[in-house]
Amino acid sequence: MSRPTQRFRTAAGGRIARARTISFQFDGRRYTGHPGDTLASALLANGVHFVGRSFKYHRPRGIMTAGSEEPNALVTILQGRDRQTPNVRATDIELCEGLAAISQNRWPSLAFDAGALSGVLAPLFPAGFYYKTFMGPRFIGSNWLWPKLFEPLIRRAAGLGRAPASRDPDHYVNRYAHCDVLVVGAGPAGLAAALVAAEAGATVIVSDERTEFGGNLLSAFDAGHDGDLSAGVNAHRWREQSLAALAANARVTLLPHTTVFGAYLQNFYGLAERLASHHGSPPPGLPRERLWQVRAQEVVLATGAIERPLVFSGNDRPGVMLAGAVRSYLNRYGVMAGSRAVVVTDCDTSYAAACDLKRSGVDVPLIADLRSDVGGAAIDAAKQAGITVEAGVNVLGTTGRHRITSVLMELGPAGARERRAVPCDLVLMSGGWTPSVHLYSQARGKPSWSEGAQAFLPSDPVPHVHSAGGCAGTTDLEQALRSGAEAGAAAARALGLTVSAEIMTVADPDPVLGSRAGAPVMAPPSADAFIDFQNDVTTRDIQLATQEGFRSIEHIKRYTTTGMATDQGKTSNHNTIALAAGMLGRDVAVVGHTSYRAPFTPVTFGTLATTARGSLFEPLRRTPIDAWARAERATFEDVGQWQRARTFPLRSENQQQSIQRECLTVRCAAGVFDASTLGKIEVVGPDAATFLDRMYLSPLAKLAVGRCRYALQLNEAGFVIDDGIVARLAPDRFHVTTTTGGAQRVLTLMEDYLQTEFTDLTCWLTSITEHWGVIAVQGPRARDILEPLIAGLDISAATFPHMSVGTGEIAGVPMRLFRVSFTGELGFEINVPSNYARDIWELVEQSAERHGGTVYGTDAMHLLRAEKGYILVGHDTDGTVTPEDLGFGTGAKKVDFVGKRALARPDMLKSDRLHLVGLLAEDPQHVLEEGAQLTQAASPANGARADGHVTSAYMSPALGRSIALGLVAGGRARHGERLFVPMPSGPIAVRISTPLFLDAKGARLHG
Amino acid sequence: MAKTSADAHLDFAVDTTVALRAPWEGCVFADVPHIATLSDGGHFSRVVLRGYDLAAQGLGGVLGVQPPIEINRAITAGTRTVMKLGPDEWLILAEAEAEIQLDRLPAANLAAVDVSHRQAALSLAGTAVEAVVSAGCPLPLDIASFPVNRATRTLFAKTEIVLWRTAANAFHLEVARSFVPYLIAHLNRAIEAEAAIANGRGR
Amino acid sequence: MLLIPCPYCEEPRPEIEFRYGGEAHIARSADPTGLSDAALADYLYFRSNPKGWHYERWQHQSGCGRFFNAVRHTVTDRIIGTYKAGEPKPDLALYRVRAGS
Amino acid sequence: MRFSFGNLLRQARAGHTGWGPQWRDAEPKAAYDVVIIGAGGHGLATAYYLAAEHGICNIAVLEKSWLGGGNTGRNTTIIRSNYLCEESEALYEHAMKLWETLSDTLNYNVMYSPRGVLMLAHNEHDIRSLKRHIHANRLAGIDNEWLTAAQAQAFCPILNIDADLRYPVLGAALQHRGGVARHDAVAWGYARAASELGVDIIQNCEVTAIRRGTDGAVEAVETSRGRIAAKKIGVVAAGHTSVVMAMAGLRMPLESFPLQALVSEPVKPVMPCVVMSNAIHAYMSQSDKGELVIGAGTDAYVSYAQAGGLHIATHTLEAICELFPVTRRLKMLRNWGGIVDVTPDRSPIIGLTPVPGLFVNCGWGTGGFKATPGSGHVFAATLAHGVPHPIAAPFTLDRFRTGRLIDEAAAAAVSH
Ligand SMILES: Cc1cc2nc3c(=O)[nH]c(=O)nc-3n(C[C@H](O)[C@H](O)[C@H](O)COP(=O)(O)OP(=O)(O)OC[C@H]3O[C@@H](n4cnc5c(N)ncnc54)[C@H](O)[C@@H]3O)c2cc1C
Ligand SMILES: NC(=O)c1ccc[n+]([C@@H]2O[C@H](COP(=O)([O-])OP(=O)(O)OC[C@H]3O[C@@H](n4cnc5c(N)ncnc54)[C@H](O)[C@@H]3O)[C@@H](O)[C@H]2O)c1
Ligand SMILES: Cc1cc2nc3c(=O)[nH]c(=O)nc-3n(C[C@H](O)[C@H](O)[C@H](O)COP(=O)(O)O)c2cc1C
Ligand SMILES: [Zn+2]
Repeated sequence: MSRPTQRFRTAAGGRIARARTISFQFDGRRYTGHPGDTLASALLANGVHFVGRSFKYHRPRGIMTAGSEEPNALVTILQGRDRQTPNVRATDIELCEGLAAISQNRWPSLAFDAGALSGVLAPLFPAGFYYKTFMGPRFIGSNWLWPKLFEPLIRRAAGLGRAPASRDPDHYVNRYAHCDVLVVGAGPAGLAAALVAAEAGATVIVSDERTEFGGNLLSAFDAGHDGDLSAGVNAHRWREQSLAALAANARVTLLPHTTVFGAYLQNFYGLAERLASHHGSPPPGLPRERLWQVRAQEVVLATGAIERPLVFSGNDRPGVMLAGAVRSYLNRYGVMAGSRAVVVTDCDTSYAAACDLKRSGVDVPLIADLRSDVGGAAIDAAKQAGITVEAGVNVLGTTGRHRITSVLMELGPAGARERRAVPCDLVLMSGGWTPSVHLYSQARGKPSWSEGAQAFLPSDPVPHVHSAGGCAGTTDLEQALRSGAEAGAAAARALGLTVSAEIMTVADPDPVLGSRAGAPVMAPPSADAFIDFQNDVTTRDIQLATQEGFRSIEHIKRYTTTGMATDQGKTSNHNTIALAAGMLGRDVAVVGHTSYRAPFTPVTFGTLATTARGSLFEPLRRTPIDAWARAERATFEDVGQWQRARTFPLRSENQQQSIQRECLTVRCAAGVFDASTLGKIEVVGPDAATFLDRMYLSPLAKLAVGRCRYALQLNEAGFVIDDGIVARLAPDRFHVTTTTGGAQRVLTLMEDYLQTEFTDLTCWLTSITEHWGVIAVQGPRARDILEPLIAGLDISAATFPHMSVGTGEIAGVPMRLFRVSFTGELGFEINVPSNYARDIWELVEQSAERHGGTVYGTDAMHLLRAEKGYILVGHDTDGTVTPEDLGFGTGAKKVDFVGKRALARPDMLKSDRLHLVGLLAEDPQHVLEEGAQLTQAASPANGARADGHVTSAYMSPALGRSIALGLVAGGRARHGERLFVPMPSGPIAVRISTPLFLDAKGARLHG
Repeated sequence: MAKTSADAHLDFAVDTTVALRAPWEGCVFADVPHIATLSDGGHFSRVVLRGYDLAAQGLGGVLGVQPPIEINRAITAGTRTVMKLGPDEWLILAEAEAEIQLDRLPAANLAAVDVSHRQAALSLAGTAVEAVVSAGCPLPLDIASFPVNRATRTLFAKTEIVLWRTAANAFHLEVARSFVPYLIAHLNRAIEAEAAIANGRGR
Repeated sequence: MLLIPCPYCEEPRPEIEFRYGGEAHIARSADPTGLSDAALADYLYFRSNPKGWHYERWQHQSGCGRFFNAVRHTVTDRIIGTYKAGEPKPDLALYRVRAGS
Repeated sequence: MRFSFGNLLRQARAGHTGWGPQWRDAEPKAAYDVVIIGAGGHGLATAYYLAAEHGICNIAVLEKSWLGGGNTGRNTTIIRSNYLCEESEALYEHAMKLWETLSDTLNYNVMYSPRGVLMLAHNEHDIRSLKRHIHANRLAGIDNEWLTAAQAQAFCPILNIDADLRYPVLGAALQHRGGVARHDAVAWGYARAASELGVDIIQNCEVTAIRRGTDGAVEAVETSRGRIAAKKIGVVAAGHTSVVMAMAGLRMPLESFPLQALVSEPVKPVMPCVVMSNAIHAYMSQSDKGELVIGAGTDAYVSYAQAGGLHIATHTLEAICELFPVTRRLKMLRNWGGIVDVTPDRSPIIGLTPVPGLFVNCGWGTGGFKATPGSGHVFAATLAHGVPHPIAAPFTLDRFRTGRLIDEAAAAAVSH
């Protein structure tokens, strides 16, 4: 295939580096461009306009703009196999070596697209057509054909690009930043603001979404040093000087390639910085994008204005472009977007573009101004350049298949109107400018309609936010600079700084801008006069919406989908509002605008997710003993952020066998268990006992030093939320444990009561969860295992009975020892400082092995405690369970405690509440399923009420049969009763029993 | 004098078979010239002191360093540092597991809890430390807002940390034991990214 | 993300360091057993949930750890003041004068 | 004119000039039998069923802004009925049955699409909790089944089931009949059908006061468009319920929080169903237009700002990117918020109030879109007869006094 040359590149000028040539691909064809090009400018340089298909009708579309407002030129970028990015604006992407892009939303190819059929059927598909059909036929039922037939068809036709098939190999990073002044947009207004604020001593961040700073100045004709300097410094030189001054200031951070995408509360802004997309082959390790989260004292919004398209029949053909964009391609990129250009306009700014084109040798046969009354400097300049200007023109349509070939218009004086088709390959259109008030509005400002500016402008002040330049409604360079400087000064003054800098006078390279557009001239409703280009919303759609009673602008938006495409209506919203106002016979001010929302332009998910990926997604907490368990090939389970050893299978064992062996060994000899994840709080102070007594159901005020007590914690509504052991180490010092998942919650709750309710009490809470590694030793041999290792504490049955606590040393390490049991066996929990826990564990484990013991994991722990009917909060309870439901008497404690009063509510006293019971399947080999329902009937009717459900179920090795715990309505009074677990495979009969399956007298416990 | 209930002293005369295992065991630390170096901060004895007007209670003598009056401040004397992290909360760090004689503290209206092993120290130094910490910490870290010897509890990504600026280009971070690998991985990533961006810019 | 002035740290800190604690000044009864069921329900569940100035509790959880109260407008989300737990509900008028609005 | 393919074809030829307004833009009358406050899906459905099933047509639906612009117009449209508590099961299943024929009932394509809703389990606790739901649902005759991780991935191929994920997918509960519907169409469809039956829908009409007679019963409302007398008033104001009820002197067990959602740029179909992960907080489906519709979390504090913090959205996208790694290079297109009214037990309040003639339907929190037809249906019956519809009966305001909470949230609570 021959390689097309850059036929439309100007001979000289522009900000591209002509010395280097870059090769790239579009839809498989090779082209060339230069550094400094965007994909769009390079395509245009090669004469390629037709780059995409529209969303709904699959109409051929070209490049319309030169910036982030582009609605049409969306492509998919491919960088190798793994880096595929859909829906990228060709106007935004910087050309780099090896760039490959493909067009979207077409099949089989861009030129021959089967989807274009929908364009032929367009009369059938006006706005909201899908609400009116695809429901029947009635006899099949309305819910059959839609999901099965029509919806899949519509889905296939919709969508734009394709999501990548593989995982993103790139990474993303985050950065919090703080500054005195954040300047958004580095056009003349933003640069002026930054200069003044920085000069005054503020720390400044300047961000612009484009590669180069300068905004509109970059698109202006550079007359060079020989331009007219009488009015001041050449604007391009001013830009360079200003940038140099900012770059040299250490207080200033310049962020090009960085879009400020969102304004949040109290001057908090979200910025997306593209770090790698402009590198052909990014340096290894370079993050693709970086999220900046900036908190600024003051903000200057200098985001400029966006040019409006005109609304006429056929305004969407490739080759119809915004006038300012054509000018930008010419002056900034050295590209003539066509060879014969017609200008269609209703404002003055497009005249400058016409003059620039003419000067570069492009044929400009006509400026067709829709206004009947034109005149002034801009017009004179064009005429002087030899361009024909016609006023009062009415554009009737355009021709051309994949590129515009002519504009049809009606022109001439009243009475002598003539129709003319003007051949061309480029149309410059301009309907005026819409100030970019997006961020101002996101910052909760309310833009209001200005009749003079014919635009919504920032009006009511937002604290610490200053709008300047085009986004505040200025129209020429002088105003932009002045308002920028003023905004910078205001920001500096608000910071208490003294402002000295003065902005020099700069010659406006666009002396012709000046006057603004009038009220937009709107074409009559037509099926191919496009308002929203990407979503194919036409004037007829807006008309249909108003005809159907959608009068609110928000309804019109949602019914027609105007403004809902990837460009969020940057080029269409104004025209929608103006058109709707006309149709509804209301003022634009009354119609209002739809709400502006973040992001300003779409932001990559990865950028927002930043580093939270894989191991950095969320902390994974491991105990001090974890490495040992991993080396032993334990299996693990997640509990909150923790990972806990679940089983320790021997080589030949499966999970189940491992659990059974671990349990039996504990009951016959002993087991060693890592309980380090248990939450622990040290409560210290003269009122510690009183405080704990108020926080727990169990009476704790009189707990003796050296003793522990099991304690249930309730919320104020009376439901069980946590449990643990409260141990008294000294009159004023307690060691309290919580569940693993509840550690933070319990501490917060206790702090809350201590700081805000029980302010009469003096004590303090300190989290000691991670200070202590906890090794539980449980089983008849537990004492034998520990005794040889321990010093300074007598743990004999007589001196250290069940529920004792004491301190001493283990292998020379200070320890807190608890005699507690969660298995029903003689048990101890050794607490040692965490950094010693691993080695102590090994000593204990070795000692246990000598006594026939084993290590065990959480699965065995769950089973062992169930044999004793001990509850697991969160497993057997779910936040709706009271202590009474669990069989804990609550009447004994007379003094108030958290949750006490709520237990006396009528519903808490009902006898049919769900009670904790034991459940024994009649088939002792059958293990019930946790969560299974319990019913009275073996085969309950659909919709039957359950009598309760199974909360825990195991095969008990000690009992040689299955056991279960459950919550059953009125269950405590129903021991012995038969219930059924209705399973898909058939009902399972069970008997209600006491939840205490083993050693009812507690002989083992007290051994 | 009423004797406090606190463990008489933190005494580390332990059996030689029992080794002290740091939570950063097995972790790799990033070290990038001209950006930052991450390393473990060494072992400390740590005590949380709770109570009101501690400074006024004349604890300086017992602790070997006068507790700061101003919140979110650290004061160092010799091998000891005291940070005031809350209106009634001080964290004492004593280098290399030196003994802190808790039993010499007055017991009334004061609570002392040993948390030596609850958390670990990391240290971060280099010219780009502010940028590196800003990858995860939402506080302003420029030297004016966060001067040397400012110390405060805050966040780094999804972990709570105590951040203490020890020099213009150095931070000491305290983090709960089980969060150590996560924090190290995160800081490593931030250092490497900062380096890659600096290189990318240079091009 | 809100910027919340902590009355203990005496400086504004980012919202993510804090934990929200619901409406302020809903005091627990000194003798809850004396409450009627309706009064208990009021204490437990019923909230003013106003569209306007809201007195609310926050804890500087990943900071100084203290609970305190804030006065925030639930439409603008502006915080005009914070004060320590236990201090009386401040007069809104005072704040407006101080805030100059 | 009826909506049908035939009429669409005929109108295509006539340039679509024949379609009339979908609802009358009514002027308020002096008095109505029933005034509904709030023209969201629930309020409009209530009006429709009052007119269609109870013959009460002298109704006004008052809307402070534009109809359907509240949470109805800003939700992620997930529909399912696999709730845990028997009371909730009955309510949401009632709604589900109505969804299945709703397009036909309203003659408006609401695009109810039973694409299947997957709820992921990431740990043992999730598994237990989802299985408990499945067993309870089966007993109630509601479809809900357990899938292994591999089966879940077969159902949703872009789901990441790698074992080394920080929160691995250990399985999922699937409700086949669950899915999504077009939110706007629901509001507009009910509005059109109600308007046709004579209901006055009055937009830009904010209720500012509720007037009560000497007997304490409601008499009228004051609005931004004048006084409107009413024999009965139904408050269906979602996030603003506390504000409206305060006009009648009532405090509510409600807090209003900003809940966020976001959409990606549209892409060709990649997401065949709805996936929800409660544990790491992410919800995703794909709309007919191609955007990925993603539910984010609530901000921590009470607010009426219909906007929320950036950290909430980023937190959600972290989870989305981990669960669906192919989305990492896609882009967020728009992010918005709604105001949800949340009750202490996360179940709605439907029924009578201590004020005679004043009825309330609120507290749907983050999940009431799915209930829209059912909620309107039972609330209409409650309003018409002055006694709660049997399905609505457990959802009283009084349950907060007696302690008979219907705690859907607690049942999913994580502890231990
Ligand atoms: C981001 C988000 C995602 C959600 N996702 C889901 C989901 O996936 N599935 C699901 O089932 N649910 C979801 N929900 C919840 C669901 O949207 C709501 O529960 C449901 O739409 C509520 O409907 P409604 O008609 O009661 O309220 P709304 O649609 O909010 O209607 C209430 C109306 O009352 C009006 N009003 C208020 N005050 C006054 C007054 N004084 N005078 C007149 N009018 C007044 C309001 O303007 C509003 O239009 C989500 C909500 C949000 C915000
Ligand atoms: N308003 C008009 O009628 C009009 C028309 C044509 C040209 N101009 C000229 O335009 C200039 C106006 O100066 P100005 O500084 O106000 O605007 P500008 O358009 O020159 O600069 C705005 C800059 O902000 C950037 N930007 C916008 N939104 C952003 C975001 N969210 N994040 C990051 N960057 C963002 C843009 O990329 C651009 O570089 C003057 O020279 C004027 O003569 C004005
Ligand atoms: C299911 C669903 C899909 C949406 N899809 C789009 C979309 O494709 N493009 C768009 O701009 N907005 C989309 N929106 C968001 C709306 O534009 C709008 O943000 C939302 O209704 C809230 O209204 P507000 O932003 O005007 O306050 C969607 C909203 C919902 C609920
Ligand atoms: Zn604080």
